[in-house]
Formats: sequence, C-alpha cells, structure tokens
Amino acid sequence: MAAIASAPVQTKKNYLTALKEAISEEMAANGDMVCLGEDIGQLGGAFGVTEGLQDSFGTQRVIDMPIAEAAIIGASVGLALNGKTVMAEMQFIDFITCGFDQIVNMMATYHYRTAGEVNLPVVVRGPAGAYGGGALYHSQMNEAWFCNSPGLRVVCPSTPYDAKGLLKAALRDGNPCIFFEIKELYRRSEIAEILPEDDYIVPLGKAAVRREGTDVTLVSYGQNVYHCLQAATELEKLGVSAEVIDIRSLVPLDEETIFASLAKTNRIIVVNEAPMTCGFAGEIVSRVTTKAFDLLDAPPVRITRLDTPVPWVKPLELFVLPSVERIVQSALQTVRY
Amino acid sequence: MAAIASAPVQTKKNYLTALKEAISEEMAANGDMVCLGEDIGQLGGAFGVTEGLQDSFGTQRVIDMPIAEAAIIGASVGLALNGKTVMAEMQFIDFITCGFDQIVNMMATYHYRTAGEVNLPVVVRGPAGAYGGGALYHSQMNEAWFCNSPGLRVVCPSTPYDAKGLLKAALRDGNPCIFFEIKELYRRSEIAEILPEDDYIVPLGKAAVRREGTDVTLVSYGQNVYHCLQAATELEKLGVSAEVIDIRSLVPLDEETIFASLAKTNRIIVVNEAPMTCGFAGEIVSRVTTKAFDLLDAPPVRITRLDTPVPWVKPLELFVLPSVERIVQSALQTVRY
Amino acid sequence: MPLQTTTDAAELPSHDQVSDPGIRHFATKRYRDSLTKEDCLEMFRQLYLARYFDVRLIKEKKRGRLRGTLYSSHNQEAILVGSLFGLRSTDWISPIHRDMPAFFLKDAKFQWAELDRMGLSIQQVCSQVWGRVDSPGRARDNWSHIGSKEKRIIHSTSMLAGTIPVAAGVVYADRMNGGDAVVVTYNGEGSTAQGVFHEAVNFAAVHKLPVVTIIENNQWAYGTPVRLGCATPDVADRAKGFGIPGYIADGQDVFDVYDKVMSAVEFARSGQGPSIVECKTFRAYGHGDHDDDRANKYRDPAEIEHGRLRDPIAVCRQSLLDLGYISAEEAEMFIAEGKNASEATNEDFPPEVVDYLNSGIEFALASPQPEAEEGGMWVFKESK
Amino acid sequence: MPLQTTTDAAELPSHDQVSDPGIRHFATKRYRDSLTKEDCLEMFRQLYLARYFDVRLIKEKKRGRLRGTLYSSHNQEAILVGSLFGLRSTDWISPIHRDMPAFFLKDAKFQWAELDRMGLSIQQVCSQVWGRVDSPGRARDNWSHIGSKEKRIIHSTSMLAGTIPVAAGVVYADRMNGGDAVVVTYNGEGSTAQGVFHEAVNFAAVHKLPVVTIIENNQWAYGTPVRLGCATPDVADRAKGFGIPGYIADGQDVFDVYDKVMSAVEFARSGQGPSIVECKTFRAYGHGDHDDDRANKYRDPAEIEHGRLRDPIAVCRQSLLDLGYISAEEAEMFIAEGKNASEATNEDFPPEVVDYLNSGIEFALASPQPEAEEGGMWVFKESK
Ligand SMILES: Cc1ncc(C[n+]2csc(CCOP(=O)(O)OP(=O)(O)O)c2C)c(N)n1
Ligand SMILES: Cc1ncc(C[n+]2csc(CCOP(=O)(O)OP(=O)(O)O)c2C)c(N)n1
Ligand SMILES: [Mg+2]
Ligand SMILES: [Mg+2]
Repeated sequence: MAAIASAPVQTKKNYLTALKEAISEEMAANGDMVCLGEDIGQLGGAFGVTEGLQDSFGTQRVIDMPIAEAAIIGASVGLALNGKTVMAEMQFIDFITCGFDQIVNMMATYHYRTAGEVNLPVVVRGPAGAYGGGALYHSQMNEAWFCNSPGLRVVCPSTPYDAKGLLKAALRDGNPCIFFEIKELYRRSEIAEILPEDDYIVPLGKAAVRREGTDVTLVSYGQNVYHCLQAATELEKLGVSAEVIDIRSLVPLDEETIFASLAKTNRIIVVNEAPMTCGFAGEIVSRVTTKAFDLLDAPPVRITRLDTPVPWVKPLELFVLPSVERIVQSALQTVRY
Repeated sequence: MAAIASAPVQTKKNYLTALKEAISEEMAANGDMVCLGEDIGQLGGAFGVTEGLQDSFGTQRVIDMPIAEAAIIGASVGLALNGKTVMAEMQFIDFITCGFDQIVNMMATYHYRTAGEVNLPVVVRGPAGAYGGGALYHSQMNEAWFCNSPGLRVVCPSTPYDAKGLLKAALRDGNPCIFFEIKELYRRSEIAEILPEDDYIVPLGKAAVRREGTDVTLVSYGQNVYHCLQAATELEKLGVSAEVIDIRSLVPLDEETIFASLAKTNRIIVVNEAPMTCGFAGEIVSRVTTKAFDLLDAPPVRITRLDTPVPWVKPLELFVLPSVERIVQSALQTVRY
Repeated sequence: MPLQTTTDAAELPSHDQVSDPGIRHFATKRYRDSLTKEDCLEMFRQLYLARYFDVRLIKEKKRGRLRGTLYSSHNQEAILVGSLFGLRSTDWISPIHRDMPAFFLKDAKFQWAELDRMGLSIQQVCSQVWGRVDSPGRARDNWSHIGSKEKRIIHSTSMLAGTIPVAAGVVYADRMNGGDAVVVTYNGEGSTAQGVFHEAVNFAAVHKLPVVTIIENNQWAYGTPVRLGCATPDVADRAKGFGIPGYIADGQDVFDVYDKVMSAVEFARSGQGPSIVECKTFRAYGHGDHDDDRANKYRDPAEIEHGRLRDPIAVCRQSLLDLGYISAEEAEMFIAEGKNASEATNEDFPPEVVDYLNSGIEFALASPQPEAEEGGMWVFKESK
Repeated sequence: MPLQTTTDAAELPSHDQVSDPGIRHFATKRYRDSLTKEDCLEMFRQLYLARYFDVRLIKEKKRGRLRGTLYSSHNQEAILVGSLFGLRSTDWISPIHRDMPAFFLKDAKFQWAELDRMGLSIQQVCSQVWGRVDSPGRARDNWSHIGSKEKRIIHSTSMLAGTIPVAAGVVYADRMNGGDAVVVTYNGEGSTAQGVFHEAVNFAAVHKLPVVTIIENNQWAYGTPVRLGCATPDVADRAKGFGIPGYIADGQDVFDVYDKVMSAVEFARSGQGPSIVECKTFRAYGHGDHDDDRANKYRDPAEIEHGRLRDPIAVCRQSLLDLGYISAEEAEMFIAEGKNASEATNEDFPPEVVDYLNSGIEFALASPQPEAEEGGMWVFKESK
C-alpha cells in the first residue's frame, strides 16, 4: 500500500486534462487568480475544461458570465487592472469577435498607453480549429487578427505537455494572451502523454522541433503539426527527409529555430489552417524571405485554408483545408525545384 | 455667356470632394441606395463627406444612426438583403472594431453560406490612417483583419480620381467592401485634380503604376504612395530608378502588375503603415516569393509601422511609422545587394 | 369568447390608447378570439408536427445518421406554432438554433402539408439536416443556419442575437418600399445579455421599426440559469429600457402565444414600433443532445419535473376539449406529451404528421451530398 | 434643511426600503443636507476651476499652443464637481472626453490646491495636455485618455462606453479583497446606445456590483439629437431594462448632482448594486472646438440659448446667497458665467483658481517632450 501511494502509476493525460491541470494548479497557487466565462461554473465549460473548478474555488473566483463577450473581456481587464490574474474563456474562439474591440483596443494597448504603469495578466483562451464539422462559426483559426494587433501574446499548443506548460507560462507572463486550444485534440488519445509531477512551464517564444530532417522544413502549429508529421512519414518512404517545426507561440515567434532548420534544408513549407491572405503562414514566409533569403534554394510554400470560410459538410470542409496529401505533393515539388 | 455655360472652367477637386461626388451621384442614379452612419445627416459627417446629402435625399435614405456600430453594420446587411445598396460610414475606421462580428461573421460570409442566393452590396467606408496626430484610436490602418476574413473586398484609394472611381466601383460591385479613406489626404490640395465630367469607375483589382523605373519596385497604397514617390525622386538623384506601384485594391489584388514590374527591377520593397506582423506588406512579400521567386535578385523588404500602436506626440508617431528616409535607405541597400 | 386564457388575463386598453410604454403582461384577447375551430385544430396538428420532428431527429441521430448537435425544441413548440400562425406571406422571420421547426412552420396556416409555401419545404429542411445539396444553402453552413431571401427567412450566424440588427434593416427597406411587413426574431433569454441585442432593439425603437423580438425564456442558457444573465424580475422588462412594450406570454399555451405575438405584430404593422414578447417556458433536455446527461446534474430534478409539467400538446388538447372542438375519444388518440424520443413511437402522432416528415426525409436521402469543389465557390459574387 | 433643491423634490423611502427598482427622479435630501458651509464654498470654487481650465485651454489652443481637439465641459461642470465631491480616496472613476477637469477634481475636497492627492495633479494633467513626458501616460495617448492605477482612474480608449466593463471588473476585484470601493463612470447620453454599455451594466446588475453610471445628457451626441439615439422619455429609463435604480439630477445644480450621485454611491457601497444617474444638461459649444461653427447650424439658436440659461456657476452662487454663505458683494466679485473664452478674462475668476492652473501650465511647459524612441517601448511587459 505504502509503495503504491508513494509511486503512483503514472497515467497518460490528454490535451484537455493538461489544460484543466494548468488552470487548477495556477488557481491553487495564486489566490489572486480569477476565471470567468460563459457556463464555466456550474456546467464546467462547454468542453469541460473548467470542470470542478467552481466546486474547488467558489463562485466568486469562478464566474458564470452572461452571454456577453465584450463584458467578459472588459471585466477581465478591470480585474487585472486591480491586481488579479485572469483566465477568460471564450466558449468557442469564434465568438471572440463579439468582444473584439475590448481585446484589440482596450486590452492589447493598456501597457503601451500607460507607459508601463499597467500590465494585464489576462489569458483569453478558447477552443479553435476546423476538421471537426463545426462549420463557419465553430471552426475558426483567427489568430492573424491578433498577431496584427500589437500588445498581445498569441499561443497555440499541439500537445498535452505544451498545453499545460504554455498555459501556465501565459498566465504568469503578465501580458494579455490569446490562447488557441485545438478542440479536435482535446480528447485525442493517441497524443496523450505522461506529464511531469512537478510544476513546469513551456516558455513563450520557443519553438519545438518535432522531427529532424534534412531536405525540407515543414513549419506549423496546432492541428497541422500532425498533418506535417504524417506527411513527413510518407515523404520518408519516398526518400525525402522532412524536418517538422511546431512554433507553439506565434507572438513572440522563435525565428532562430526556423532559420537554423532552413540552414540545413534550404526549403520551407508553412502549413496553417487559417485563410491564406494575411494569415500567419504568410508572416513566416515573409520573415524567412526578408531575413534569411540566402538560405532559400526554392520558393517558400504556403499551404493554408483556401480563402473561404469553413463549410459544414465533410467533403467541402476537407476541400478547403490543408491535407497530408497537399503537403506531400508540395514537398516533392519543392525538393525537385 | 453661352460659351461659358457650355464649357465651364474645370476646377481641381480634392479627395474629399471626389468621395462626396461618388456618393451623391450614386444616390441620384440608384433610388435603392441608402446611406447610414453616425452624424452623417444633419451634421454631414465628422469630415463632411456626406454634407448636404440628407437635404438632397431625405432622412429616410440618409440615416443618422445611434452610436452603435454593430447595429449600423447589421442594419446594412438587412437593407442589402432586402434589395438596397448601402453605404455605411464609420466615423473613424478605428471604431469598426465595435461592429467587428457583424462584418466578419454576418456580412462577409452571407454570399458563401447561401451558396450565392444572397449578395450584399454594402460599402463600409471611413477615415483611416496615421501621420496626423490622431493617436491610438484615430489613426488605425486595420485592413489586414479584413483581408484575412474571406468574402470582403478591401480597397484604399490614394488620389481623388481613384477615390471617386473606386467608391463607385465598390458600390456597384455587389459584394461587401471595406473602403479605407486616408483622412490626411481628404483636403490635401497638392493632389487635387480635375475629374472627368462623365460617369466613370476604377475597376477593383487593378493596380496603378505611379512612376516607372528599372532598379527597384516600391509597392504601396494610401498615404504611403506619396512617401514612395518622394523616395523615388530622391533616389533618382542618387542614380537609382524606382518604379512605384499603387495597388489601390488589396482584395482582389492585381498580382500581374507587381510581377511585371518585378520582371524589370528584380527588387521589391513594400511600404505600409499598418503593423508588420500579419499585415498586408507581408502578404505581398509572400505572394511574390511563393509565386515569382525567380524574379528576385535580392530579399524583398517590408517597411511598415513598428509592431506598436500609433502614439500621440509627433516624434513618437513618426518614429514608429514608415518614412521617406527609411524607404530611400532600404532601396539603396537593396540595389546594392 | 371561446378560448380561455391560461393566465389571469385582464382587459387592457387597446394598443392605440396605451401611451406609457412598458410591460403589458396581458394583451387584449381579440386575436385569439378570432381563431376558428379549423385554426385551432391546425395549430394542434402543428404542435404534433414540431414535436415529431424533434423526436424523429433524435432517433435518427441515435442511429448514427446525423452529424452535429441537436438543439431540441421539445416543450417549447407552442412558441413557434403560436408565433408563426398569424404571420402574412410578406412577413420575415429569424429563428435560432432551437427553432428548427420554424423553417417549415412559417406561414403554414391551412397548408402545412403543401410543398410550396412561404416557409421552407420539409424537403429543403431535411436536406439541410442530412447535409444534402437540396438544402437551401447547399449544406454549406450547419443546422439552423438556413434561410431564404425568397421565403423571407433571415440566415443566422452562431453569434447570438446577431440577426436582430439585420432584421431591423430588412423591415427598414420594406418600409421604404411602402410595404407593411413585420419581422419576428427569436432569441433565448440568455442572448438578451448580448450588446447587439441592445443596439438593434434600441435602433428599432428610435425608428419605430416593425421588429417583434420573441424571447424564449426557457430558464436556462446552456448551463447558466436566467438569474445569472438578467437581473430584472421578467426578461420582458428589458423592453422598458428601450421605451417599447414588453409582453409576457405563457409559452406552454399556443393560444396565449398567438394572442401576445399578434398584439405585438399588429402594433408593429400599424407603425407603432417594436416590442418584446417574453414566452415563459422550460428547456426539456440538455442545451444540445451532447448536454443531456450533464443537464441532469446542473439542474434540480424537481425543477425539471415542474418545468415539463405543462406540455404544450396537453395544454392545447385541454383547450380544444373545453371548447368542444374535439371529443374525449379524439383527445385520446395521440398521446405524445411527456414522451422522450426513446419512448415515443409513430403511433403517438397523427399519421399525416408522420407522413409529412417522412416525405421530407425520403427526399433528403435521395438528394446527393454537394461536390467537394463547392467548398471553394461563392466566396464572392462575380462582378458584372 | 439649509439647501433648497431646484427640482420639486419629494421625500423617498430610504434605499433599503425601495424594493421595486426603477426610476427615482428625486433622491432623499440627506446627502446635500450634510454639506457644510465650507463644503459648499469649496464646490463653488471648483466650479470656477473647471470653467477656468476650459476657458484657458481654448485660449491656449487659439494661440496655437495645443494640438488635438478640445471637448469643452463648459456648462456641464456641476456634474463633475457634484459627482466627485463625495467620493472616498479608495473609489475609482472613469471619465470621458468631455471630463478633463475630473482628473484633478477627483478627491479634491478641501485640498484641491494641494499637489499630492488621489486625483491626478494639475501638473500631470497639464503635462498631458501639452504632450510632455510628465503626463502620467508620457503623452502616448491623447487628451482625456489618461488615468492612473495608483490614483484609481481608469484609462479610456476612444470607444464610447468601453470603460464600463473595465470599471465593473475593477470593483469586482476590490470586493474580492474585502474593499468597499465604488466606481463612478461617465458617459454621454449618446453612448448609451453602445452594446458594451448594455453588456457591462447588465453584468454589474446581475452581480450587484458598485458601479455608478453617470449619464451626462447634454442633449446632443456630436451632431445627433438625443431623440435619434434613445426612445425613452428619460435616458435614465435605461435603468429599468436592467432592474436597477435610475436617478435623474439637475445637471446645472451642483448640489442636486451631489445628492443624487451620493444616493447612488451609497446604494452601491452598501452592496445593493449599480445604478444610473442621468444628469440633465446642455452642451454649450460644438462637439469639439472644430465643430463650434457647424454646431450653430445643426442646432437651433433658441435651443442653445435656453440650454445655456442656467449656468452652473450662477445656479450655485444663487444657492450660496440664499443660504447666506456669501454676501451680495462677494457674489459679485467673479462673474464668469455665460462668458466664452474670448470674453472671459483672468479677473472673472478667483485668483487662487488662476494661480492653480498657472502652476500646472508652467510645470508642463518646463517638462520635455518624450524622446522619439519611446514610441517603440512598452508594447509588452518584459517577462520575468
Ligand atoms: C455570441 C455568442 N456567445 C456564445 C455562444 C455559445 N452559446 C450557444 S447557445 C448558448 C446559450 C444560449 O442560451 P439562450 O439564449 O437562453 O437560448 P437557449 O439555448 O436556452 O434556447 C451559448 C452560450 C454563441 N453561440 N454566441
Ligand atoms: C464606438 C465609438 N463610436 C463612435 C465614436 C465617435 N464619437 C466620439 S464622441 C461622439 C458623440 C458622443 O456623444 P455623447 O455620448 O452624447 O457624449 P458628448 O460628446 O455629448 O459628451 C461620437 C459619435 C466613438 N468615439 N466611439
Ligand atoms: Mg434559454
Ligand atoms: Mg451628449
């Protein structure tokens, strides 16, 4: 018995559990932390990310908000202005549009316009991403809007380890952060993993090389990391060695890791499920071409969603989104360039 | 007398007058056109773009709206859904954030989700741009958000001729359009010009070559076109021949004109006063590098606002914005690359 | 006065005489009084139809035939039937997630079994549910996000309360054209907390636009009770902030809903402006079918039992009995009330109701899925 | 009862007994009754100070010394003075474009000539106006967009009504910490049409947060009259939609404003929740100084004359005379009322008022402009 208690069997945890742990551990460690959002209390959130949180920390620290995203963001700013650390949930990241002004004009700029007097530790997080049949309003990846709005951290984890470590880092960072959770990964058992017992963070602005390779660099984040990894496996069979980079945090971006990879491969493909025009794939391509032009032996490639909304029925949805096949084909063309 | 009446002296018209003419001529020609916005009626708009319009067309067709941007956009959608052509004014384009959801989720996607049954001839226009001491909330160029939201035309004229012709084209296009007017150009007398007597449009998706050159291509729009032209003049003195392209419409984008120029110069600098990350400068760089890589003899360059808000006092404001000097310096470096 | 009101209705002055805007808990009775026996029986049938649509879809979903979330309108059907029954073919509506039956019930009066109407056909609605190309939106957006310009149904996004300003614009245009159309929008009580609700109703109030905003107060917004979203005693009190009438209807009584909504509709049509009609009801199941289990945890069983006590089918049947419009035997033929999808069978519903929906499902199943390439189409209207 | 109310005030039950939320046109008199002679004279001086700030800035602008738009608070000063006078040092405020004097008037009671207070110093405010580095925001954002966490003033963006949810969050945090702070937010009547106004006040109402929302109803929102933005008889009626009290104050009478705002503040402080205080006033000039000429076109001269008839300085002076707090001679010493910037001279104001502002301007002129490089700083807090 004693032995069992002192060395519990470590179980693999999924992405959702990792997020839950991050929030409840931070809540426990930081008495000045508050969570707010729609249905996060009694219900525990639409996806259960805050399940049990209100039981543990009470209705004052875990607030069931009216359906009012501008009030949610605005109140988060006020709470943070008065000393609190805030986790604000968007039921789906798509609905962030309803609180958009409060994010880009009120929250993002507060530190800037007060010349540093005020900083806002607010993480706005929510389920994002397509491939699940969620249609136009439950599938968005709208991270580019926030990357174009100075003053916001923008983060998107793809693994349970990162989900927990990045969320903790974001909550402690002291700056407002838009935290994109990939809902299709929430309960994906294949990616479940054993998490450290001890407190840890994954620093913002540090990319992860998910697979090493020498012929072409595939850069991605979120769900598309798995498309890239699958493509890399297939490419290997075809004799092409692909390196896969998961940037994890968009703002700040770890350019060094990308450039280092490019120095090996001299070829880059950026994969991302958001619309192409002014999306983050283009940002990476621009950084690479303006700053590491000489490393390029072939034109960089963007594989993104077509410039369309995300349609509902499966064939249409898949048609507009990046696929393993599109990545493989592009990589083959690129290495032959 | 008769001679004078038949051949009136043509006076040069400024950017603001050109916009006024476009709106009142379209209103006169199209009985189904409606204008709405804050203070556009009795006051004639904060900048006077709709001066006299309510006197000519009545309170029903020129609507003074409550201070409620979501209602303005939503009502515009409804009016267009029921057969009207709509001009909706944002008092400053910065305030579009308060109606953001209605723009990107309701309006932009309507044609798509109805498989073409519904199309919305709505032009949302408003004063934009920095360099005038407007500070954070009266200086924005937030066009990238809309370029990343499929279903919207995005337009930005830099001359009176284009202002009139593009606004008319946008109003007749049948698709929702975000129309960025450069308020610093509204009354700039140096750019006033004689406008055609006859009805004309400037088609969306057609760039203008503002100055021909052979050594480097400067691509821009809005106010920065003039920075580019000034830089080109200075560069000429230094023996560098710069071509200046004014793209005028961002979505759709005239790639051909850019590529054709690049085929001559093999060097490109994109200038734009919006924040760099995920801005439209990066989009142009990405299009060029992914589609016309072999035309590049030097890394493309982005000259944009720093990734900051627009601060108030002059030295700070100018510090973060593109300047003629930065363009000249970059061009010199680029041609020497 | 053939119909009994279920609430303690007091005679109010006629609309034109009501000068002080505010709550009118009880409308005049004149609208329900003008319903014929045929009307009443038709509304009764429509309640069965709405219920059957729900029950059947849950069954189909359980069989794995449907994708997406089912937002049940079980126990709330009287709101849809009662509010739609009196509309004209020129009127517009804007239903939300919980209102799927509204699409085919619209303007269904006397002809709900016909195919060509001002609402969508059951074939179109089923094609949407099954994700087929004959959906009016070619199944590009999901579930309740359909509509039709031709049939005067506004397409919603997911963003709650987001269609109200659109509705206001639609009737503004109609009024410019000399029309007398009214638009009826549907929203949950939780959605009244949205800023756009305020902006749009306020705009409509200022311009006296014919916008009727129905609040389906089913006590819960997903997992959040009404008291955490709204601090007024009644949600209809929101109307007071705009200077417009706020009506309260018994959402379980199709005739009371008809009464109050018609009061609001005719108030609007006559140029007196917008109003709010709160229909008090109770959400029978979870927020969506994925939430059924949890909804039994965050909601008190006693509350659920109480909330489902007055099934709109039963309430309507009793009225028809009281009126002598049906016999005791007829009344016992189809007992659908209270039955969840797992308990209900086709025998609990009038055969024409079952046939009607079957015809829609059959059509849908024969309709092809859209081609993948359609995903890339219709981003823009091609310019002339 | 030394002070006469200018409105026909009726005694109301005390707050705790008022169960039905809604409009309370007249608060109890007890708050104004507790003002001492010293208080009253202080408020009178503060009216001069607010007016002088405005008059002087217009002069400075005309001399080409200032950039940006001046949003005059002329004729509306009683709202600022009356609402700020009773606040505690722990309370927060959130002023808007028309409320520049609020920054230094905050917590000015008895010590407005001192340098170190809970409001911003006149040195700081002037440094902001002149765009100098000693502005609390180092002149990074313009004009009224200043504030201070330390001094408990929320920084606004330009987006109207946008600070109300922030204010709600601030006092939520305070309440968590066991504090009893109240936040007073200021908004024009036109801004009540914004969605975020609704979302924030509704949230505050649900949680009974101590948020007092003052509506400066100056009849015009830029070029749009109140009737095109709000359909209720009084803007305070907005309160009814949230189930909270709505007070109406005579915005020209500093003591009436004090009365109603203190009623709202103590209602809030005692845990009973938010409220709205409409202060009826009139915008003396254009929306901003760029609009002065046009404002004479879109507004009827008779309306302007009528709206400026009861200058808050004159109204206050009369009360002081009636109370015997000043003599007839004293009353005639400084006649600032009704005078535009071009007419007014320093002699129209008490010398300590002129000195006070001068000290701020002198300080500001000696303060350097920020260095250009600061434009690139403070986008993010550096991580630990
Ligand atoms: C702007 C926005 N925020 C959040 C949601 C997520 N959401 C969907 S339905 C719902 C609850 C709606 O409650 P209510 O308005 O009462 O309608 P009901 O479902 O009870 O019929 C929520 C929060 C949404 N769709 N839109
Ligand atoms: C969201 C938003 N929309 C529009 C504006 C432009 N604007 C600035 S002040 C103003 C009028 C405000 O009127 P009111 O609220 O009555 O305040 P007042 O100026 O009369 O004091 C407008 C429309 C803005 N600042 N923010
Ligand atoms: Mg509900
Ligand atoms: Mg006003």
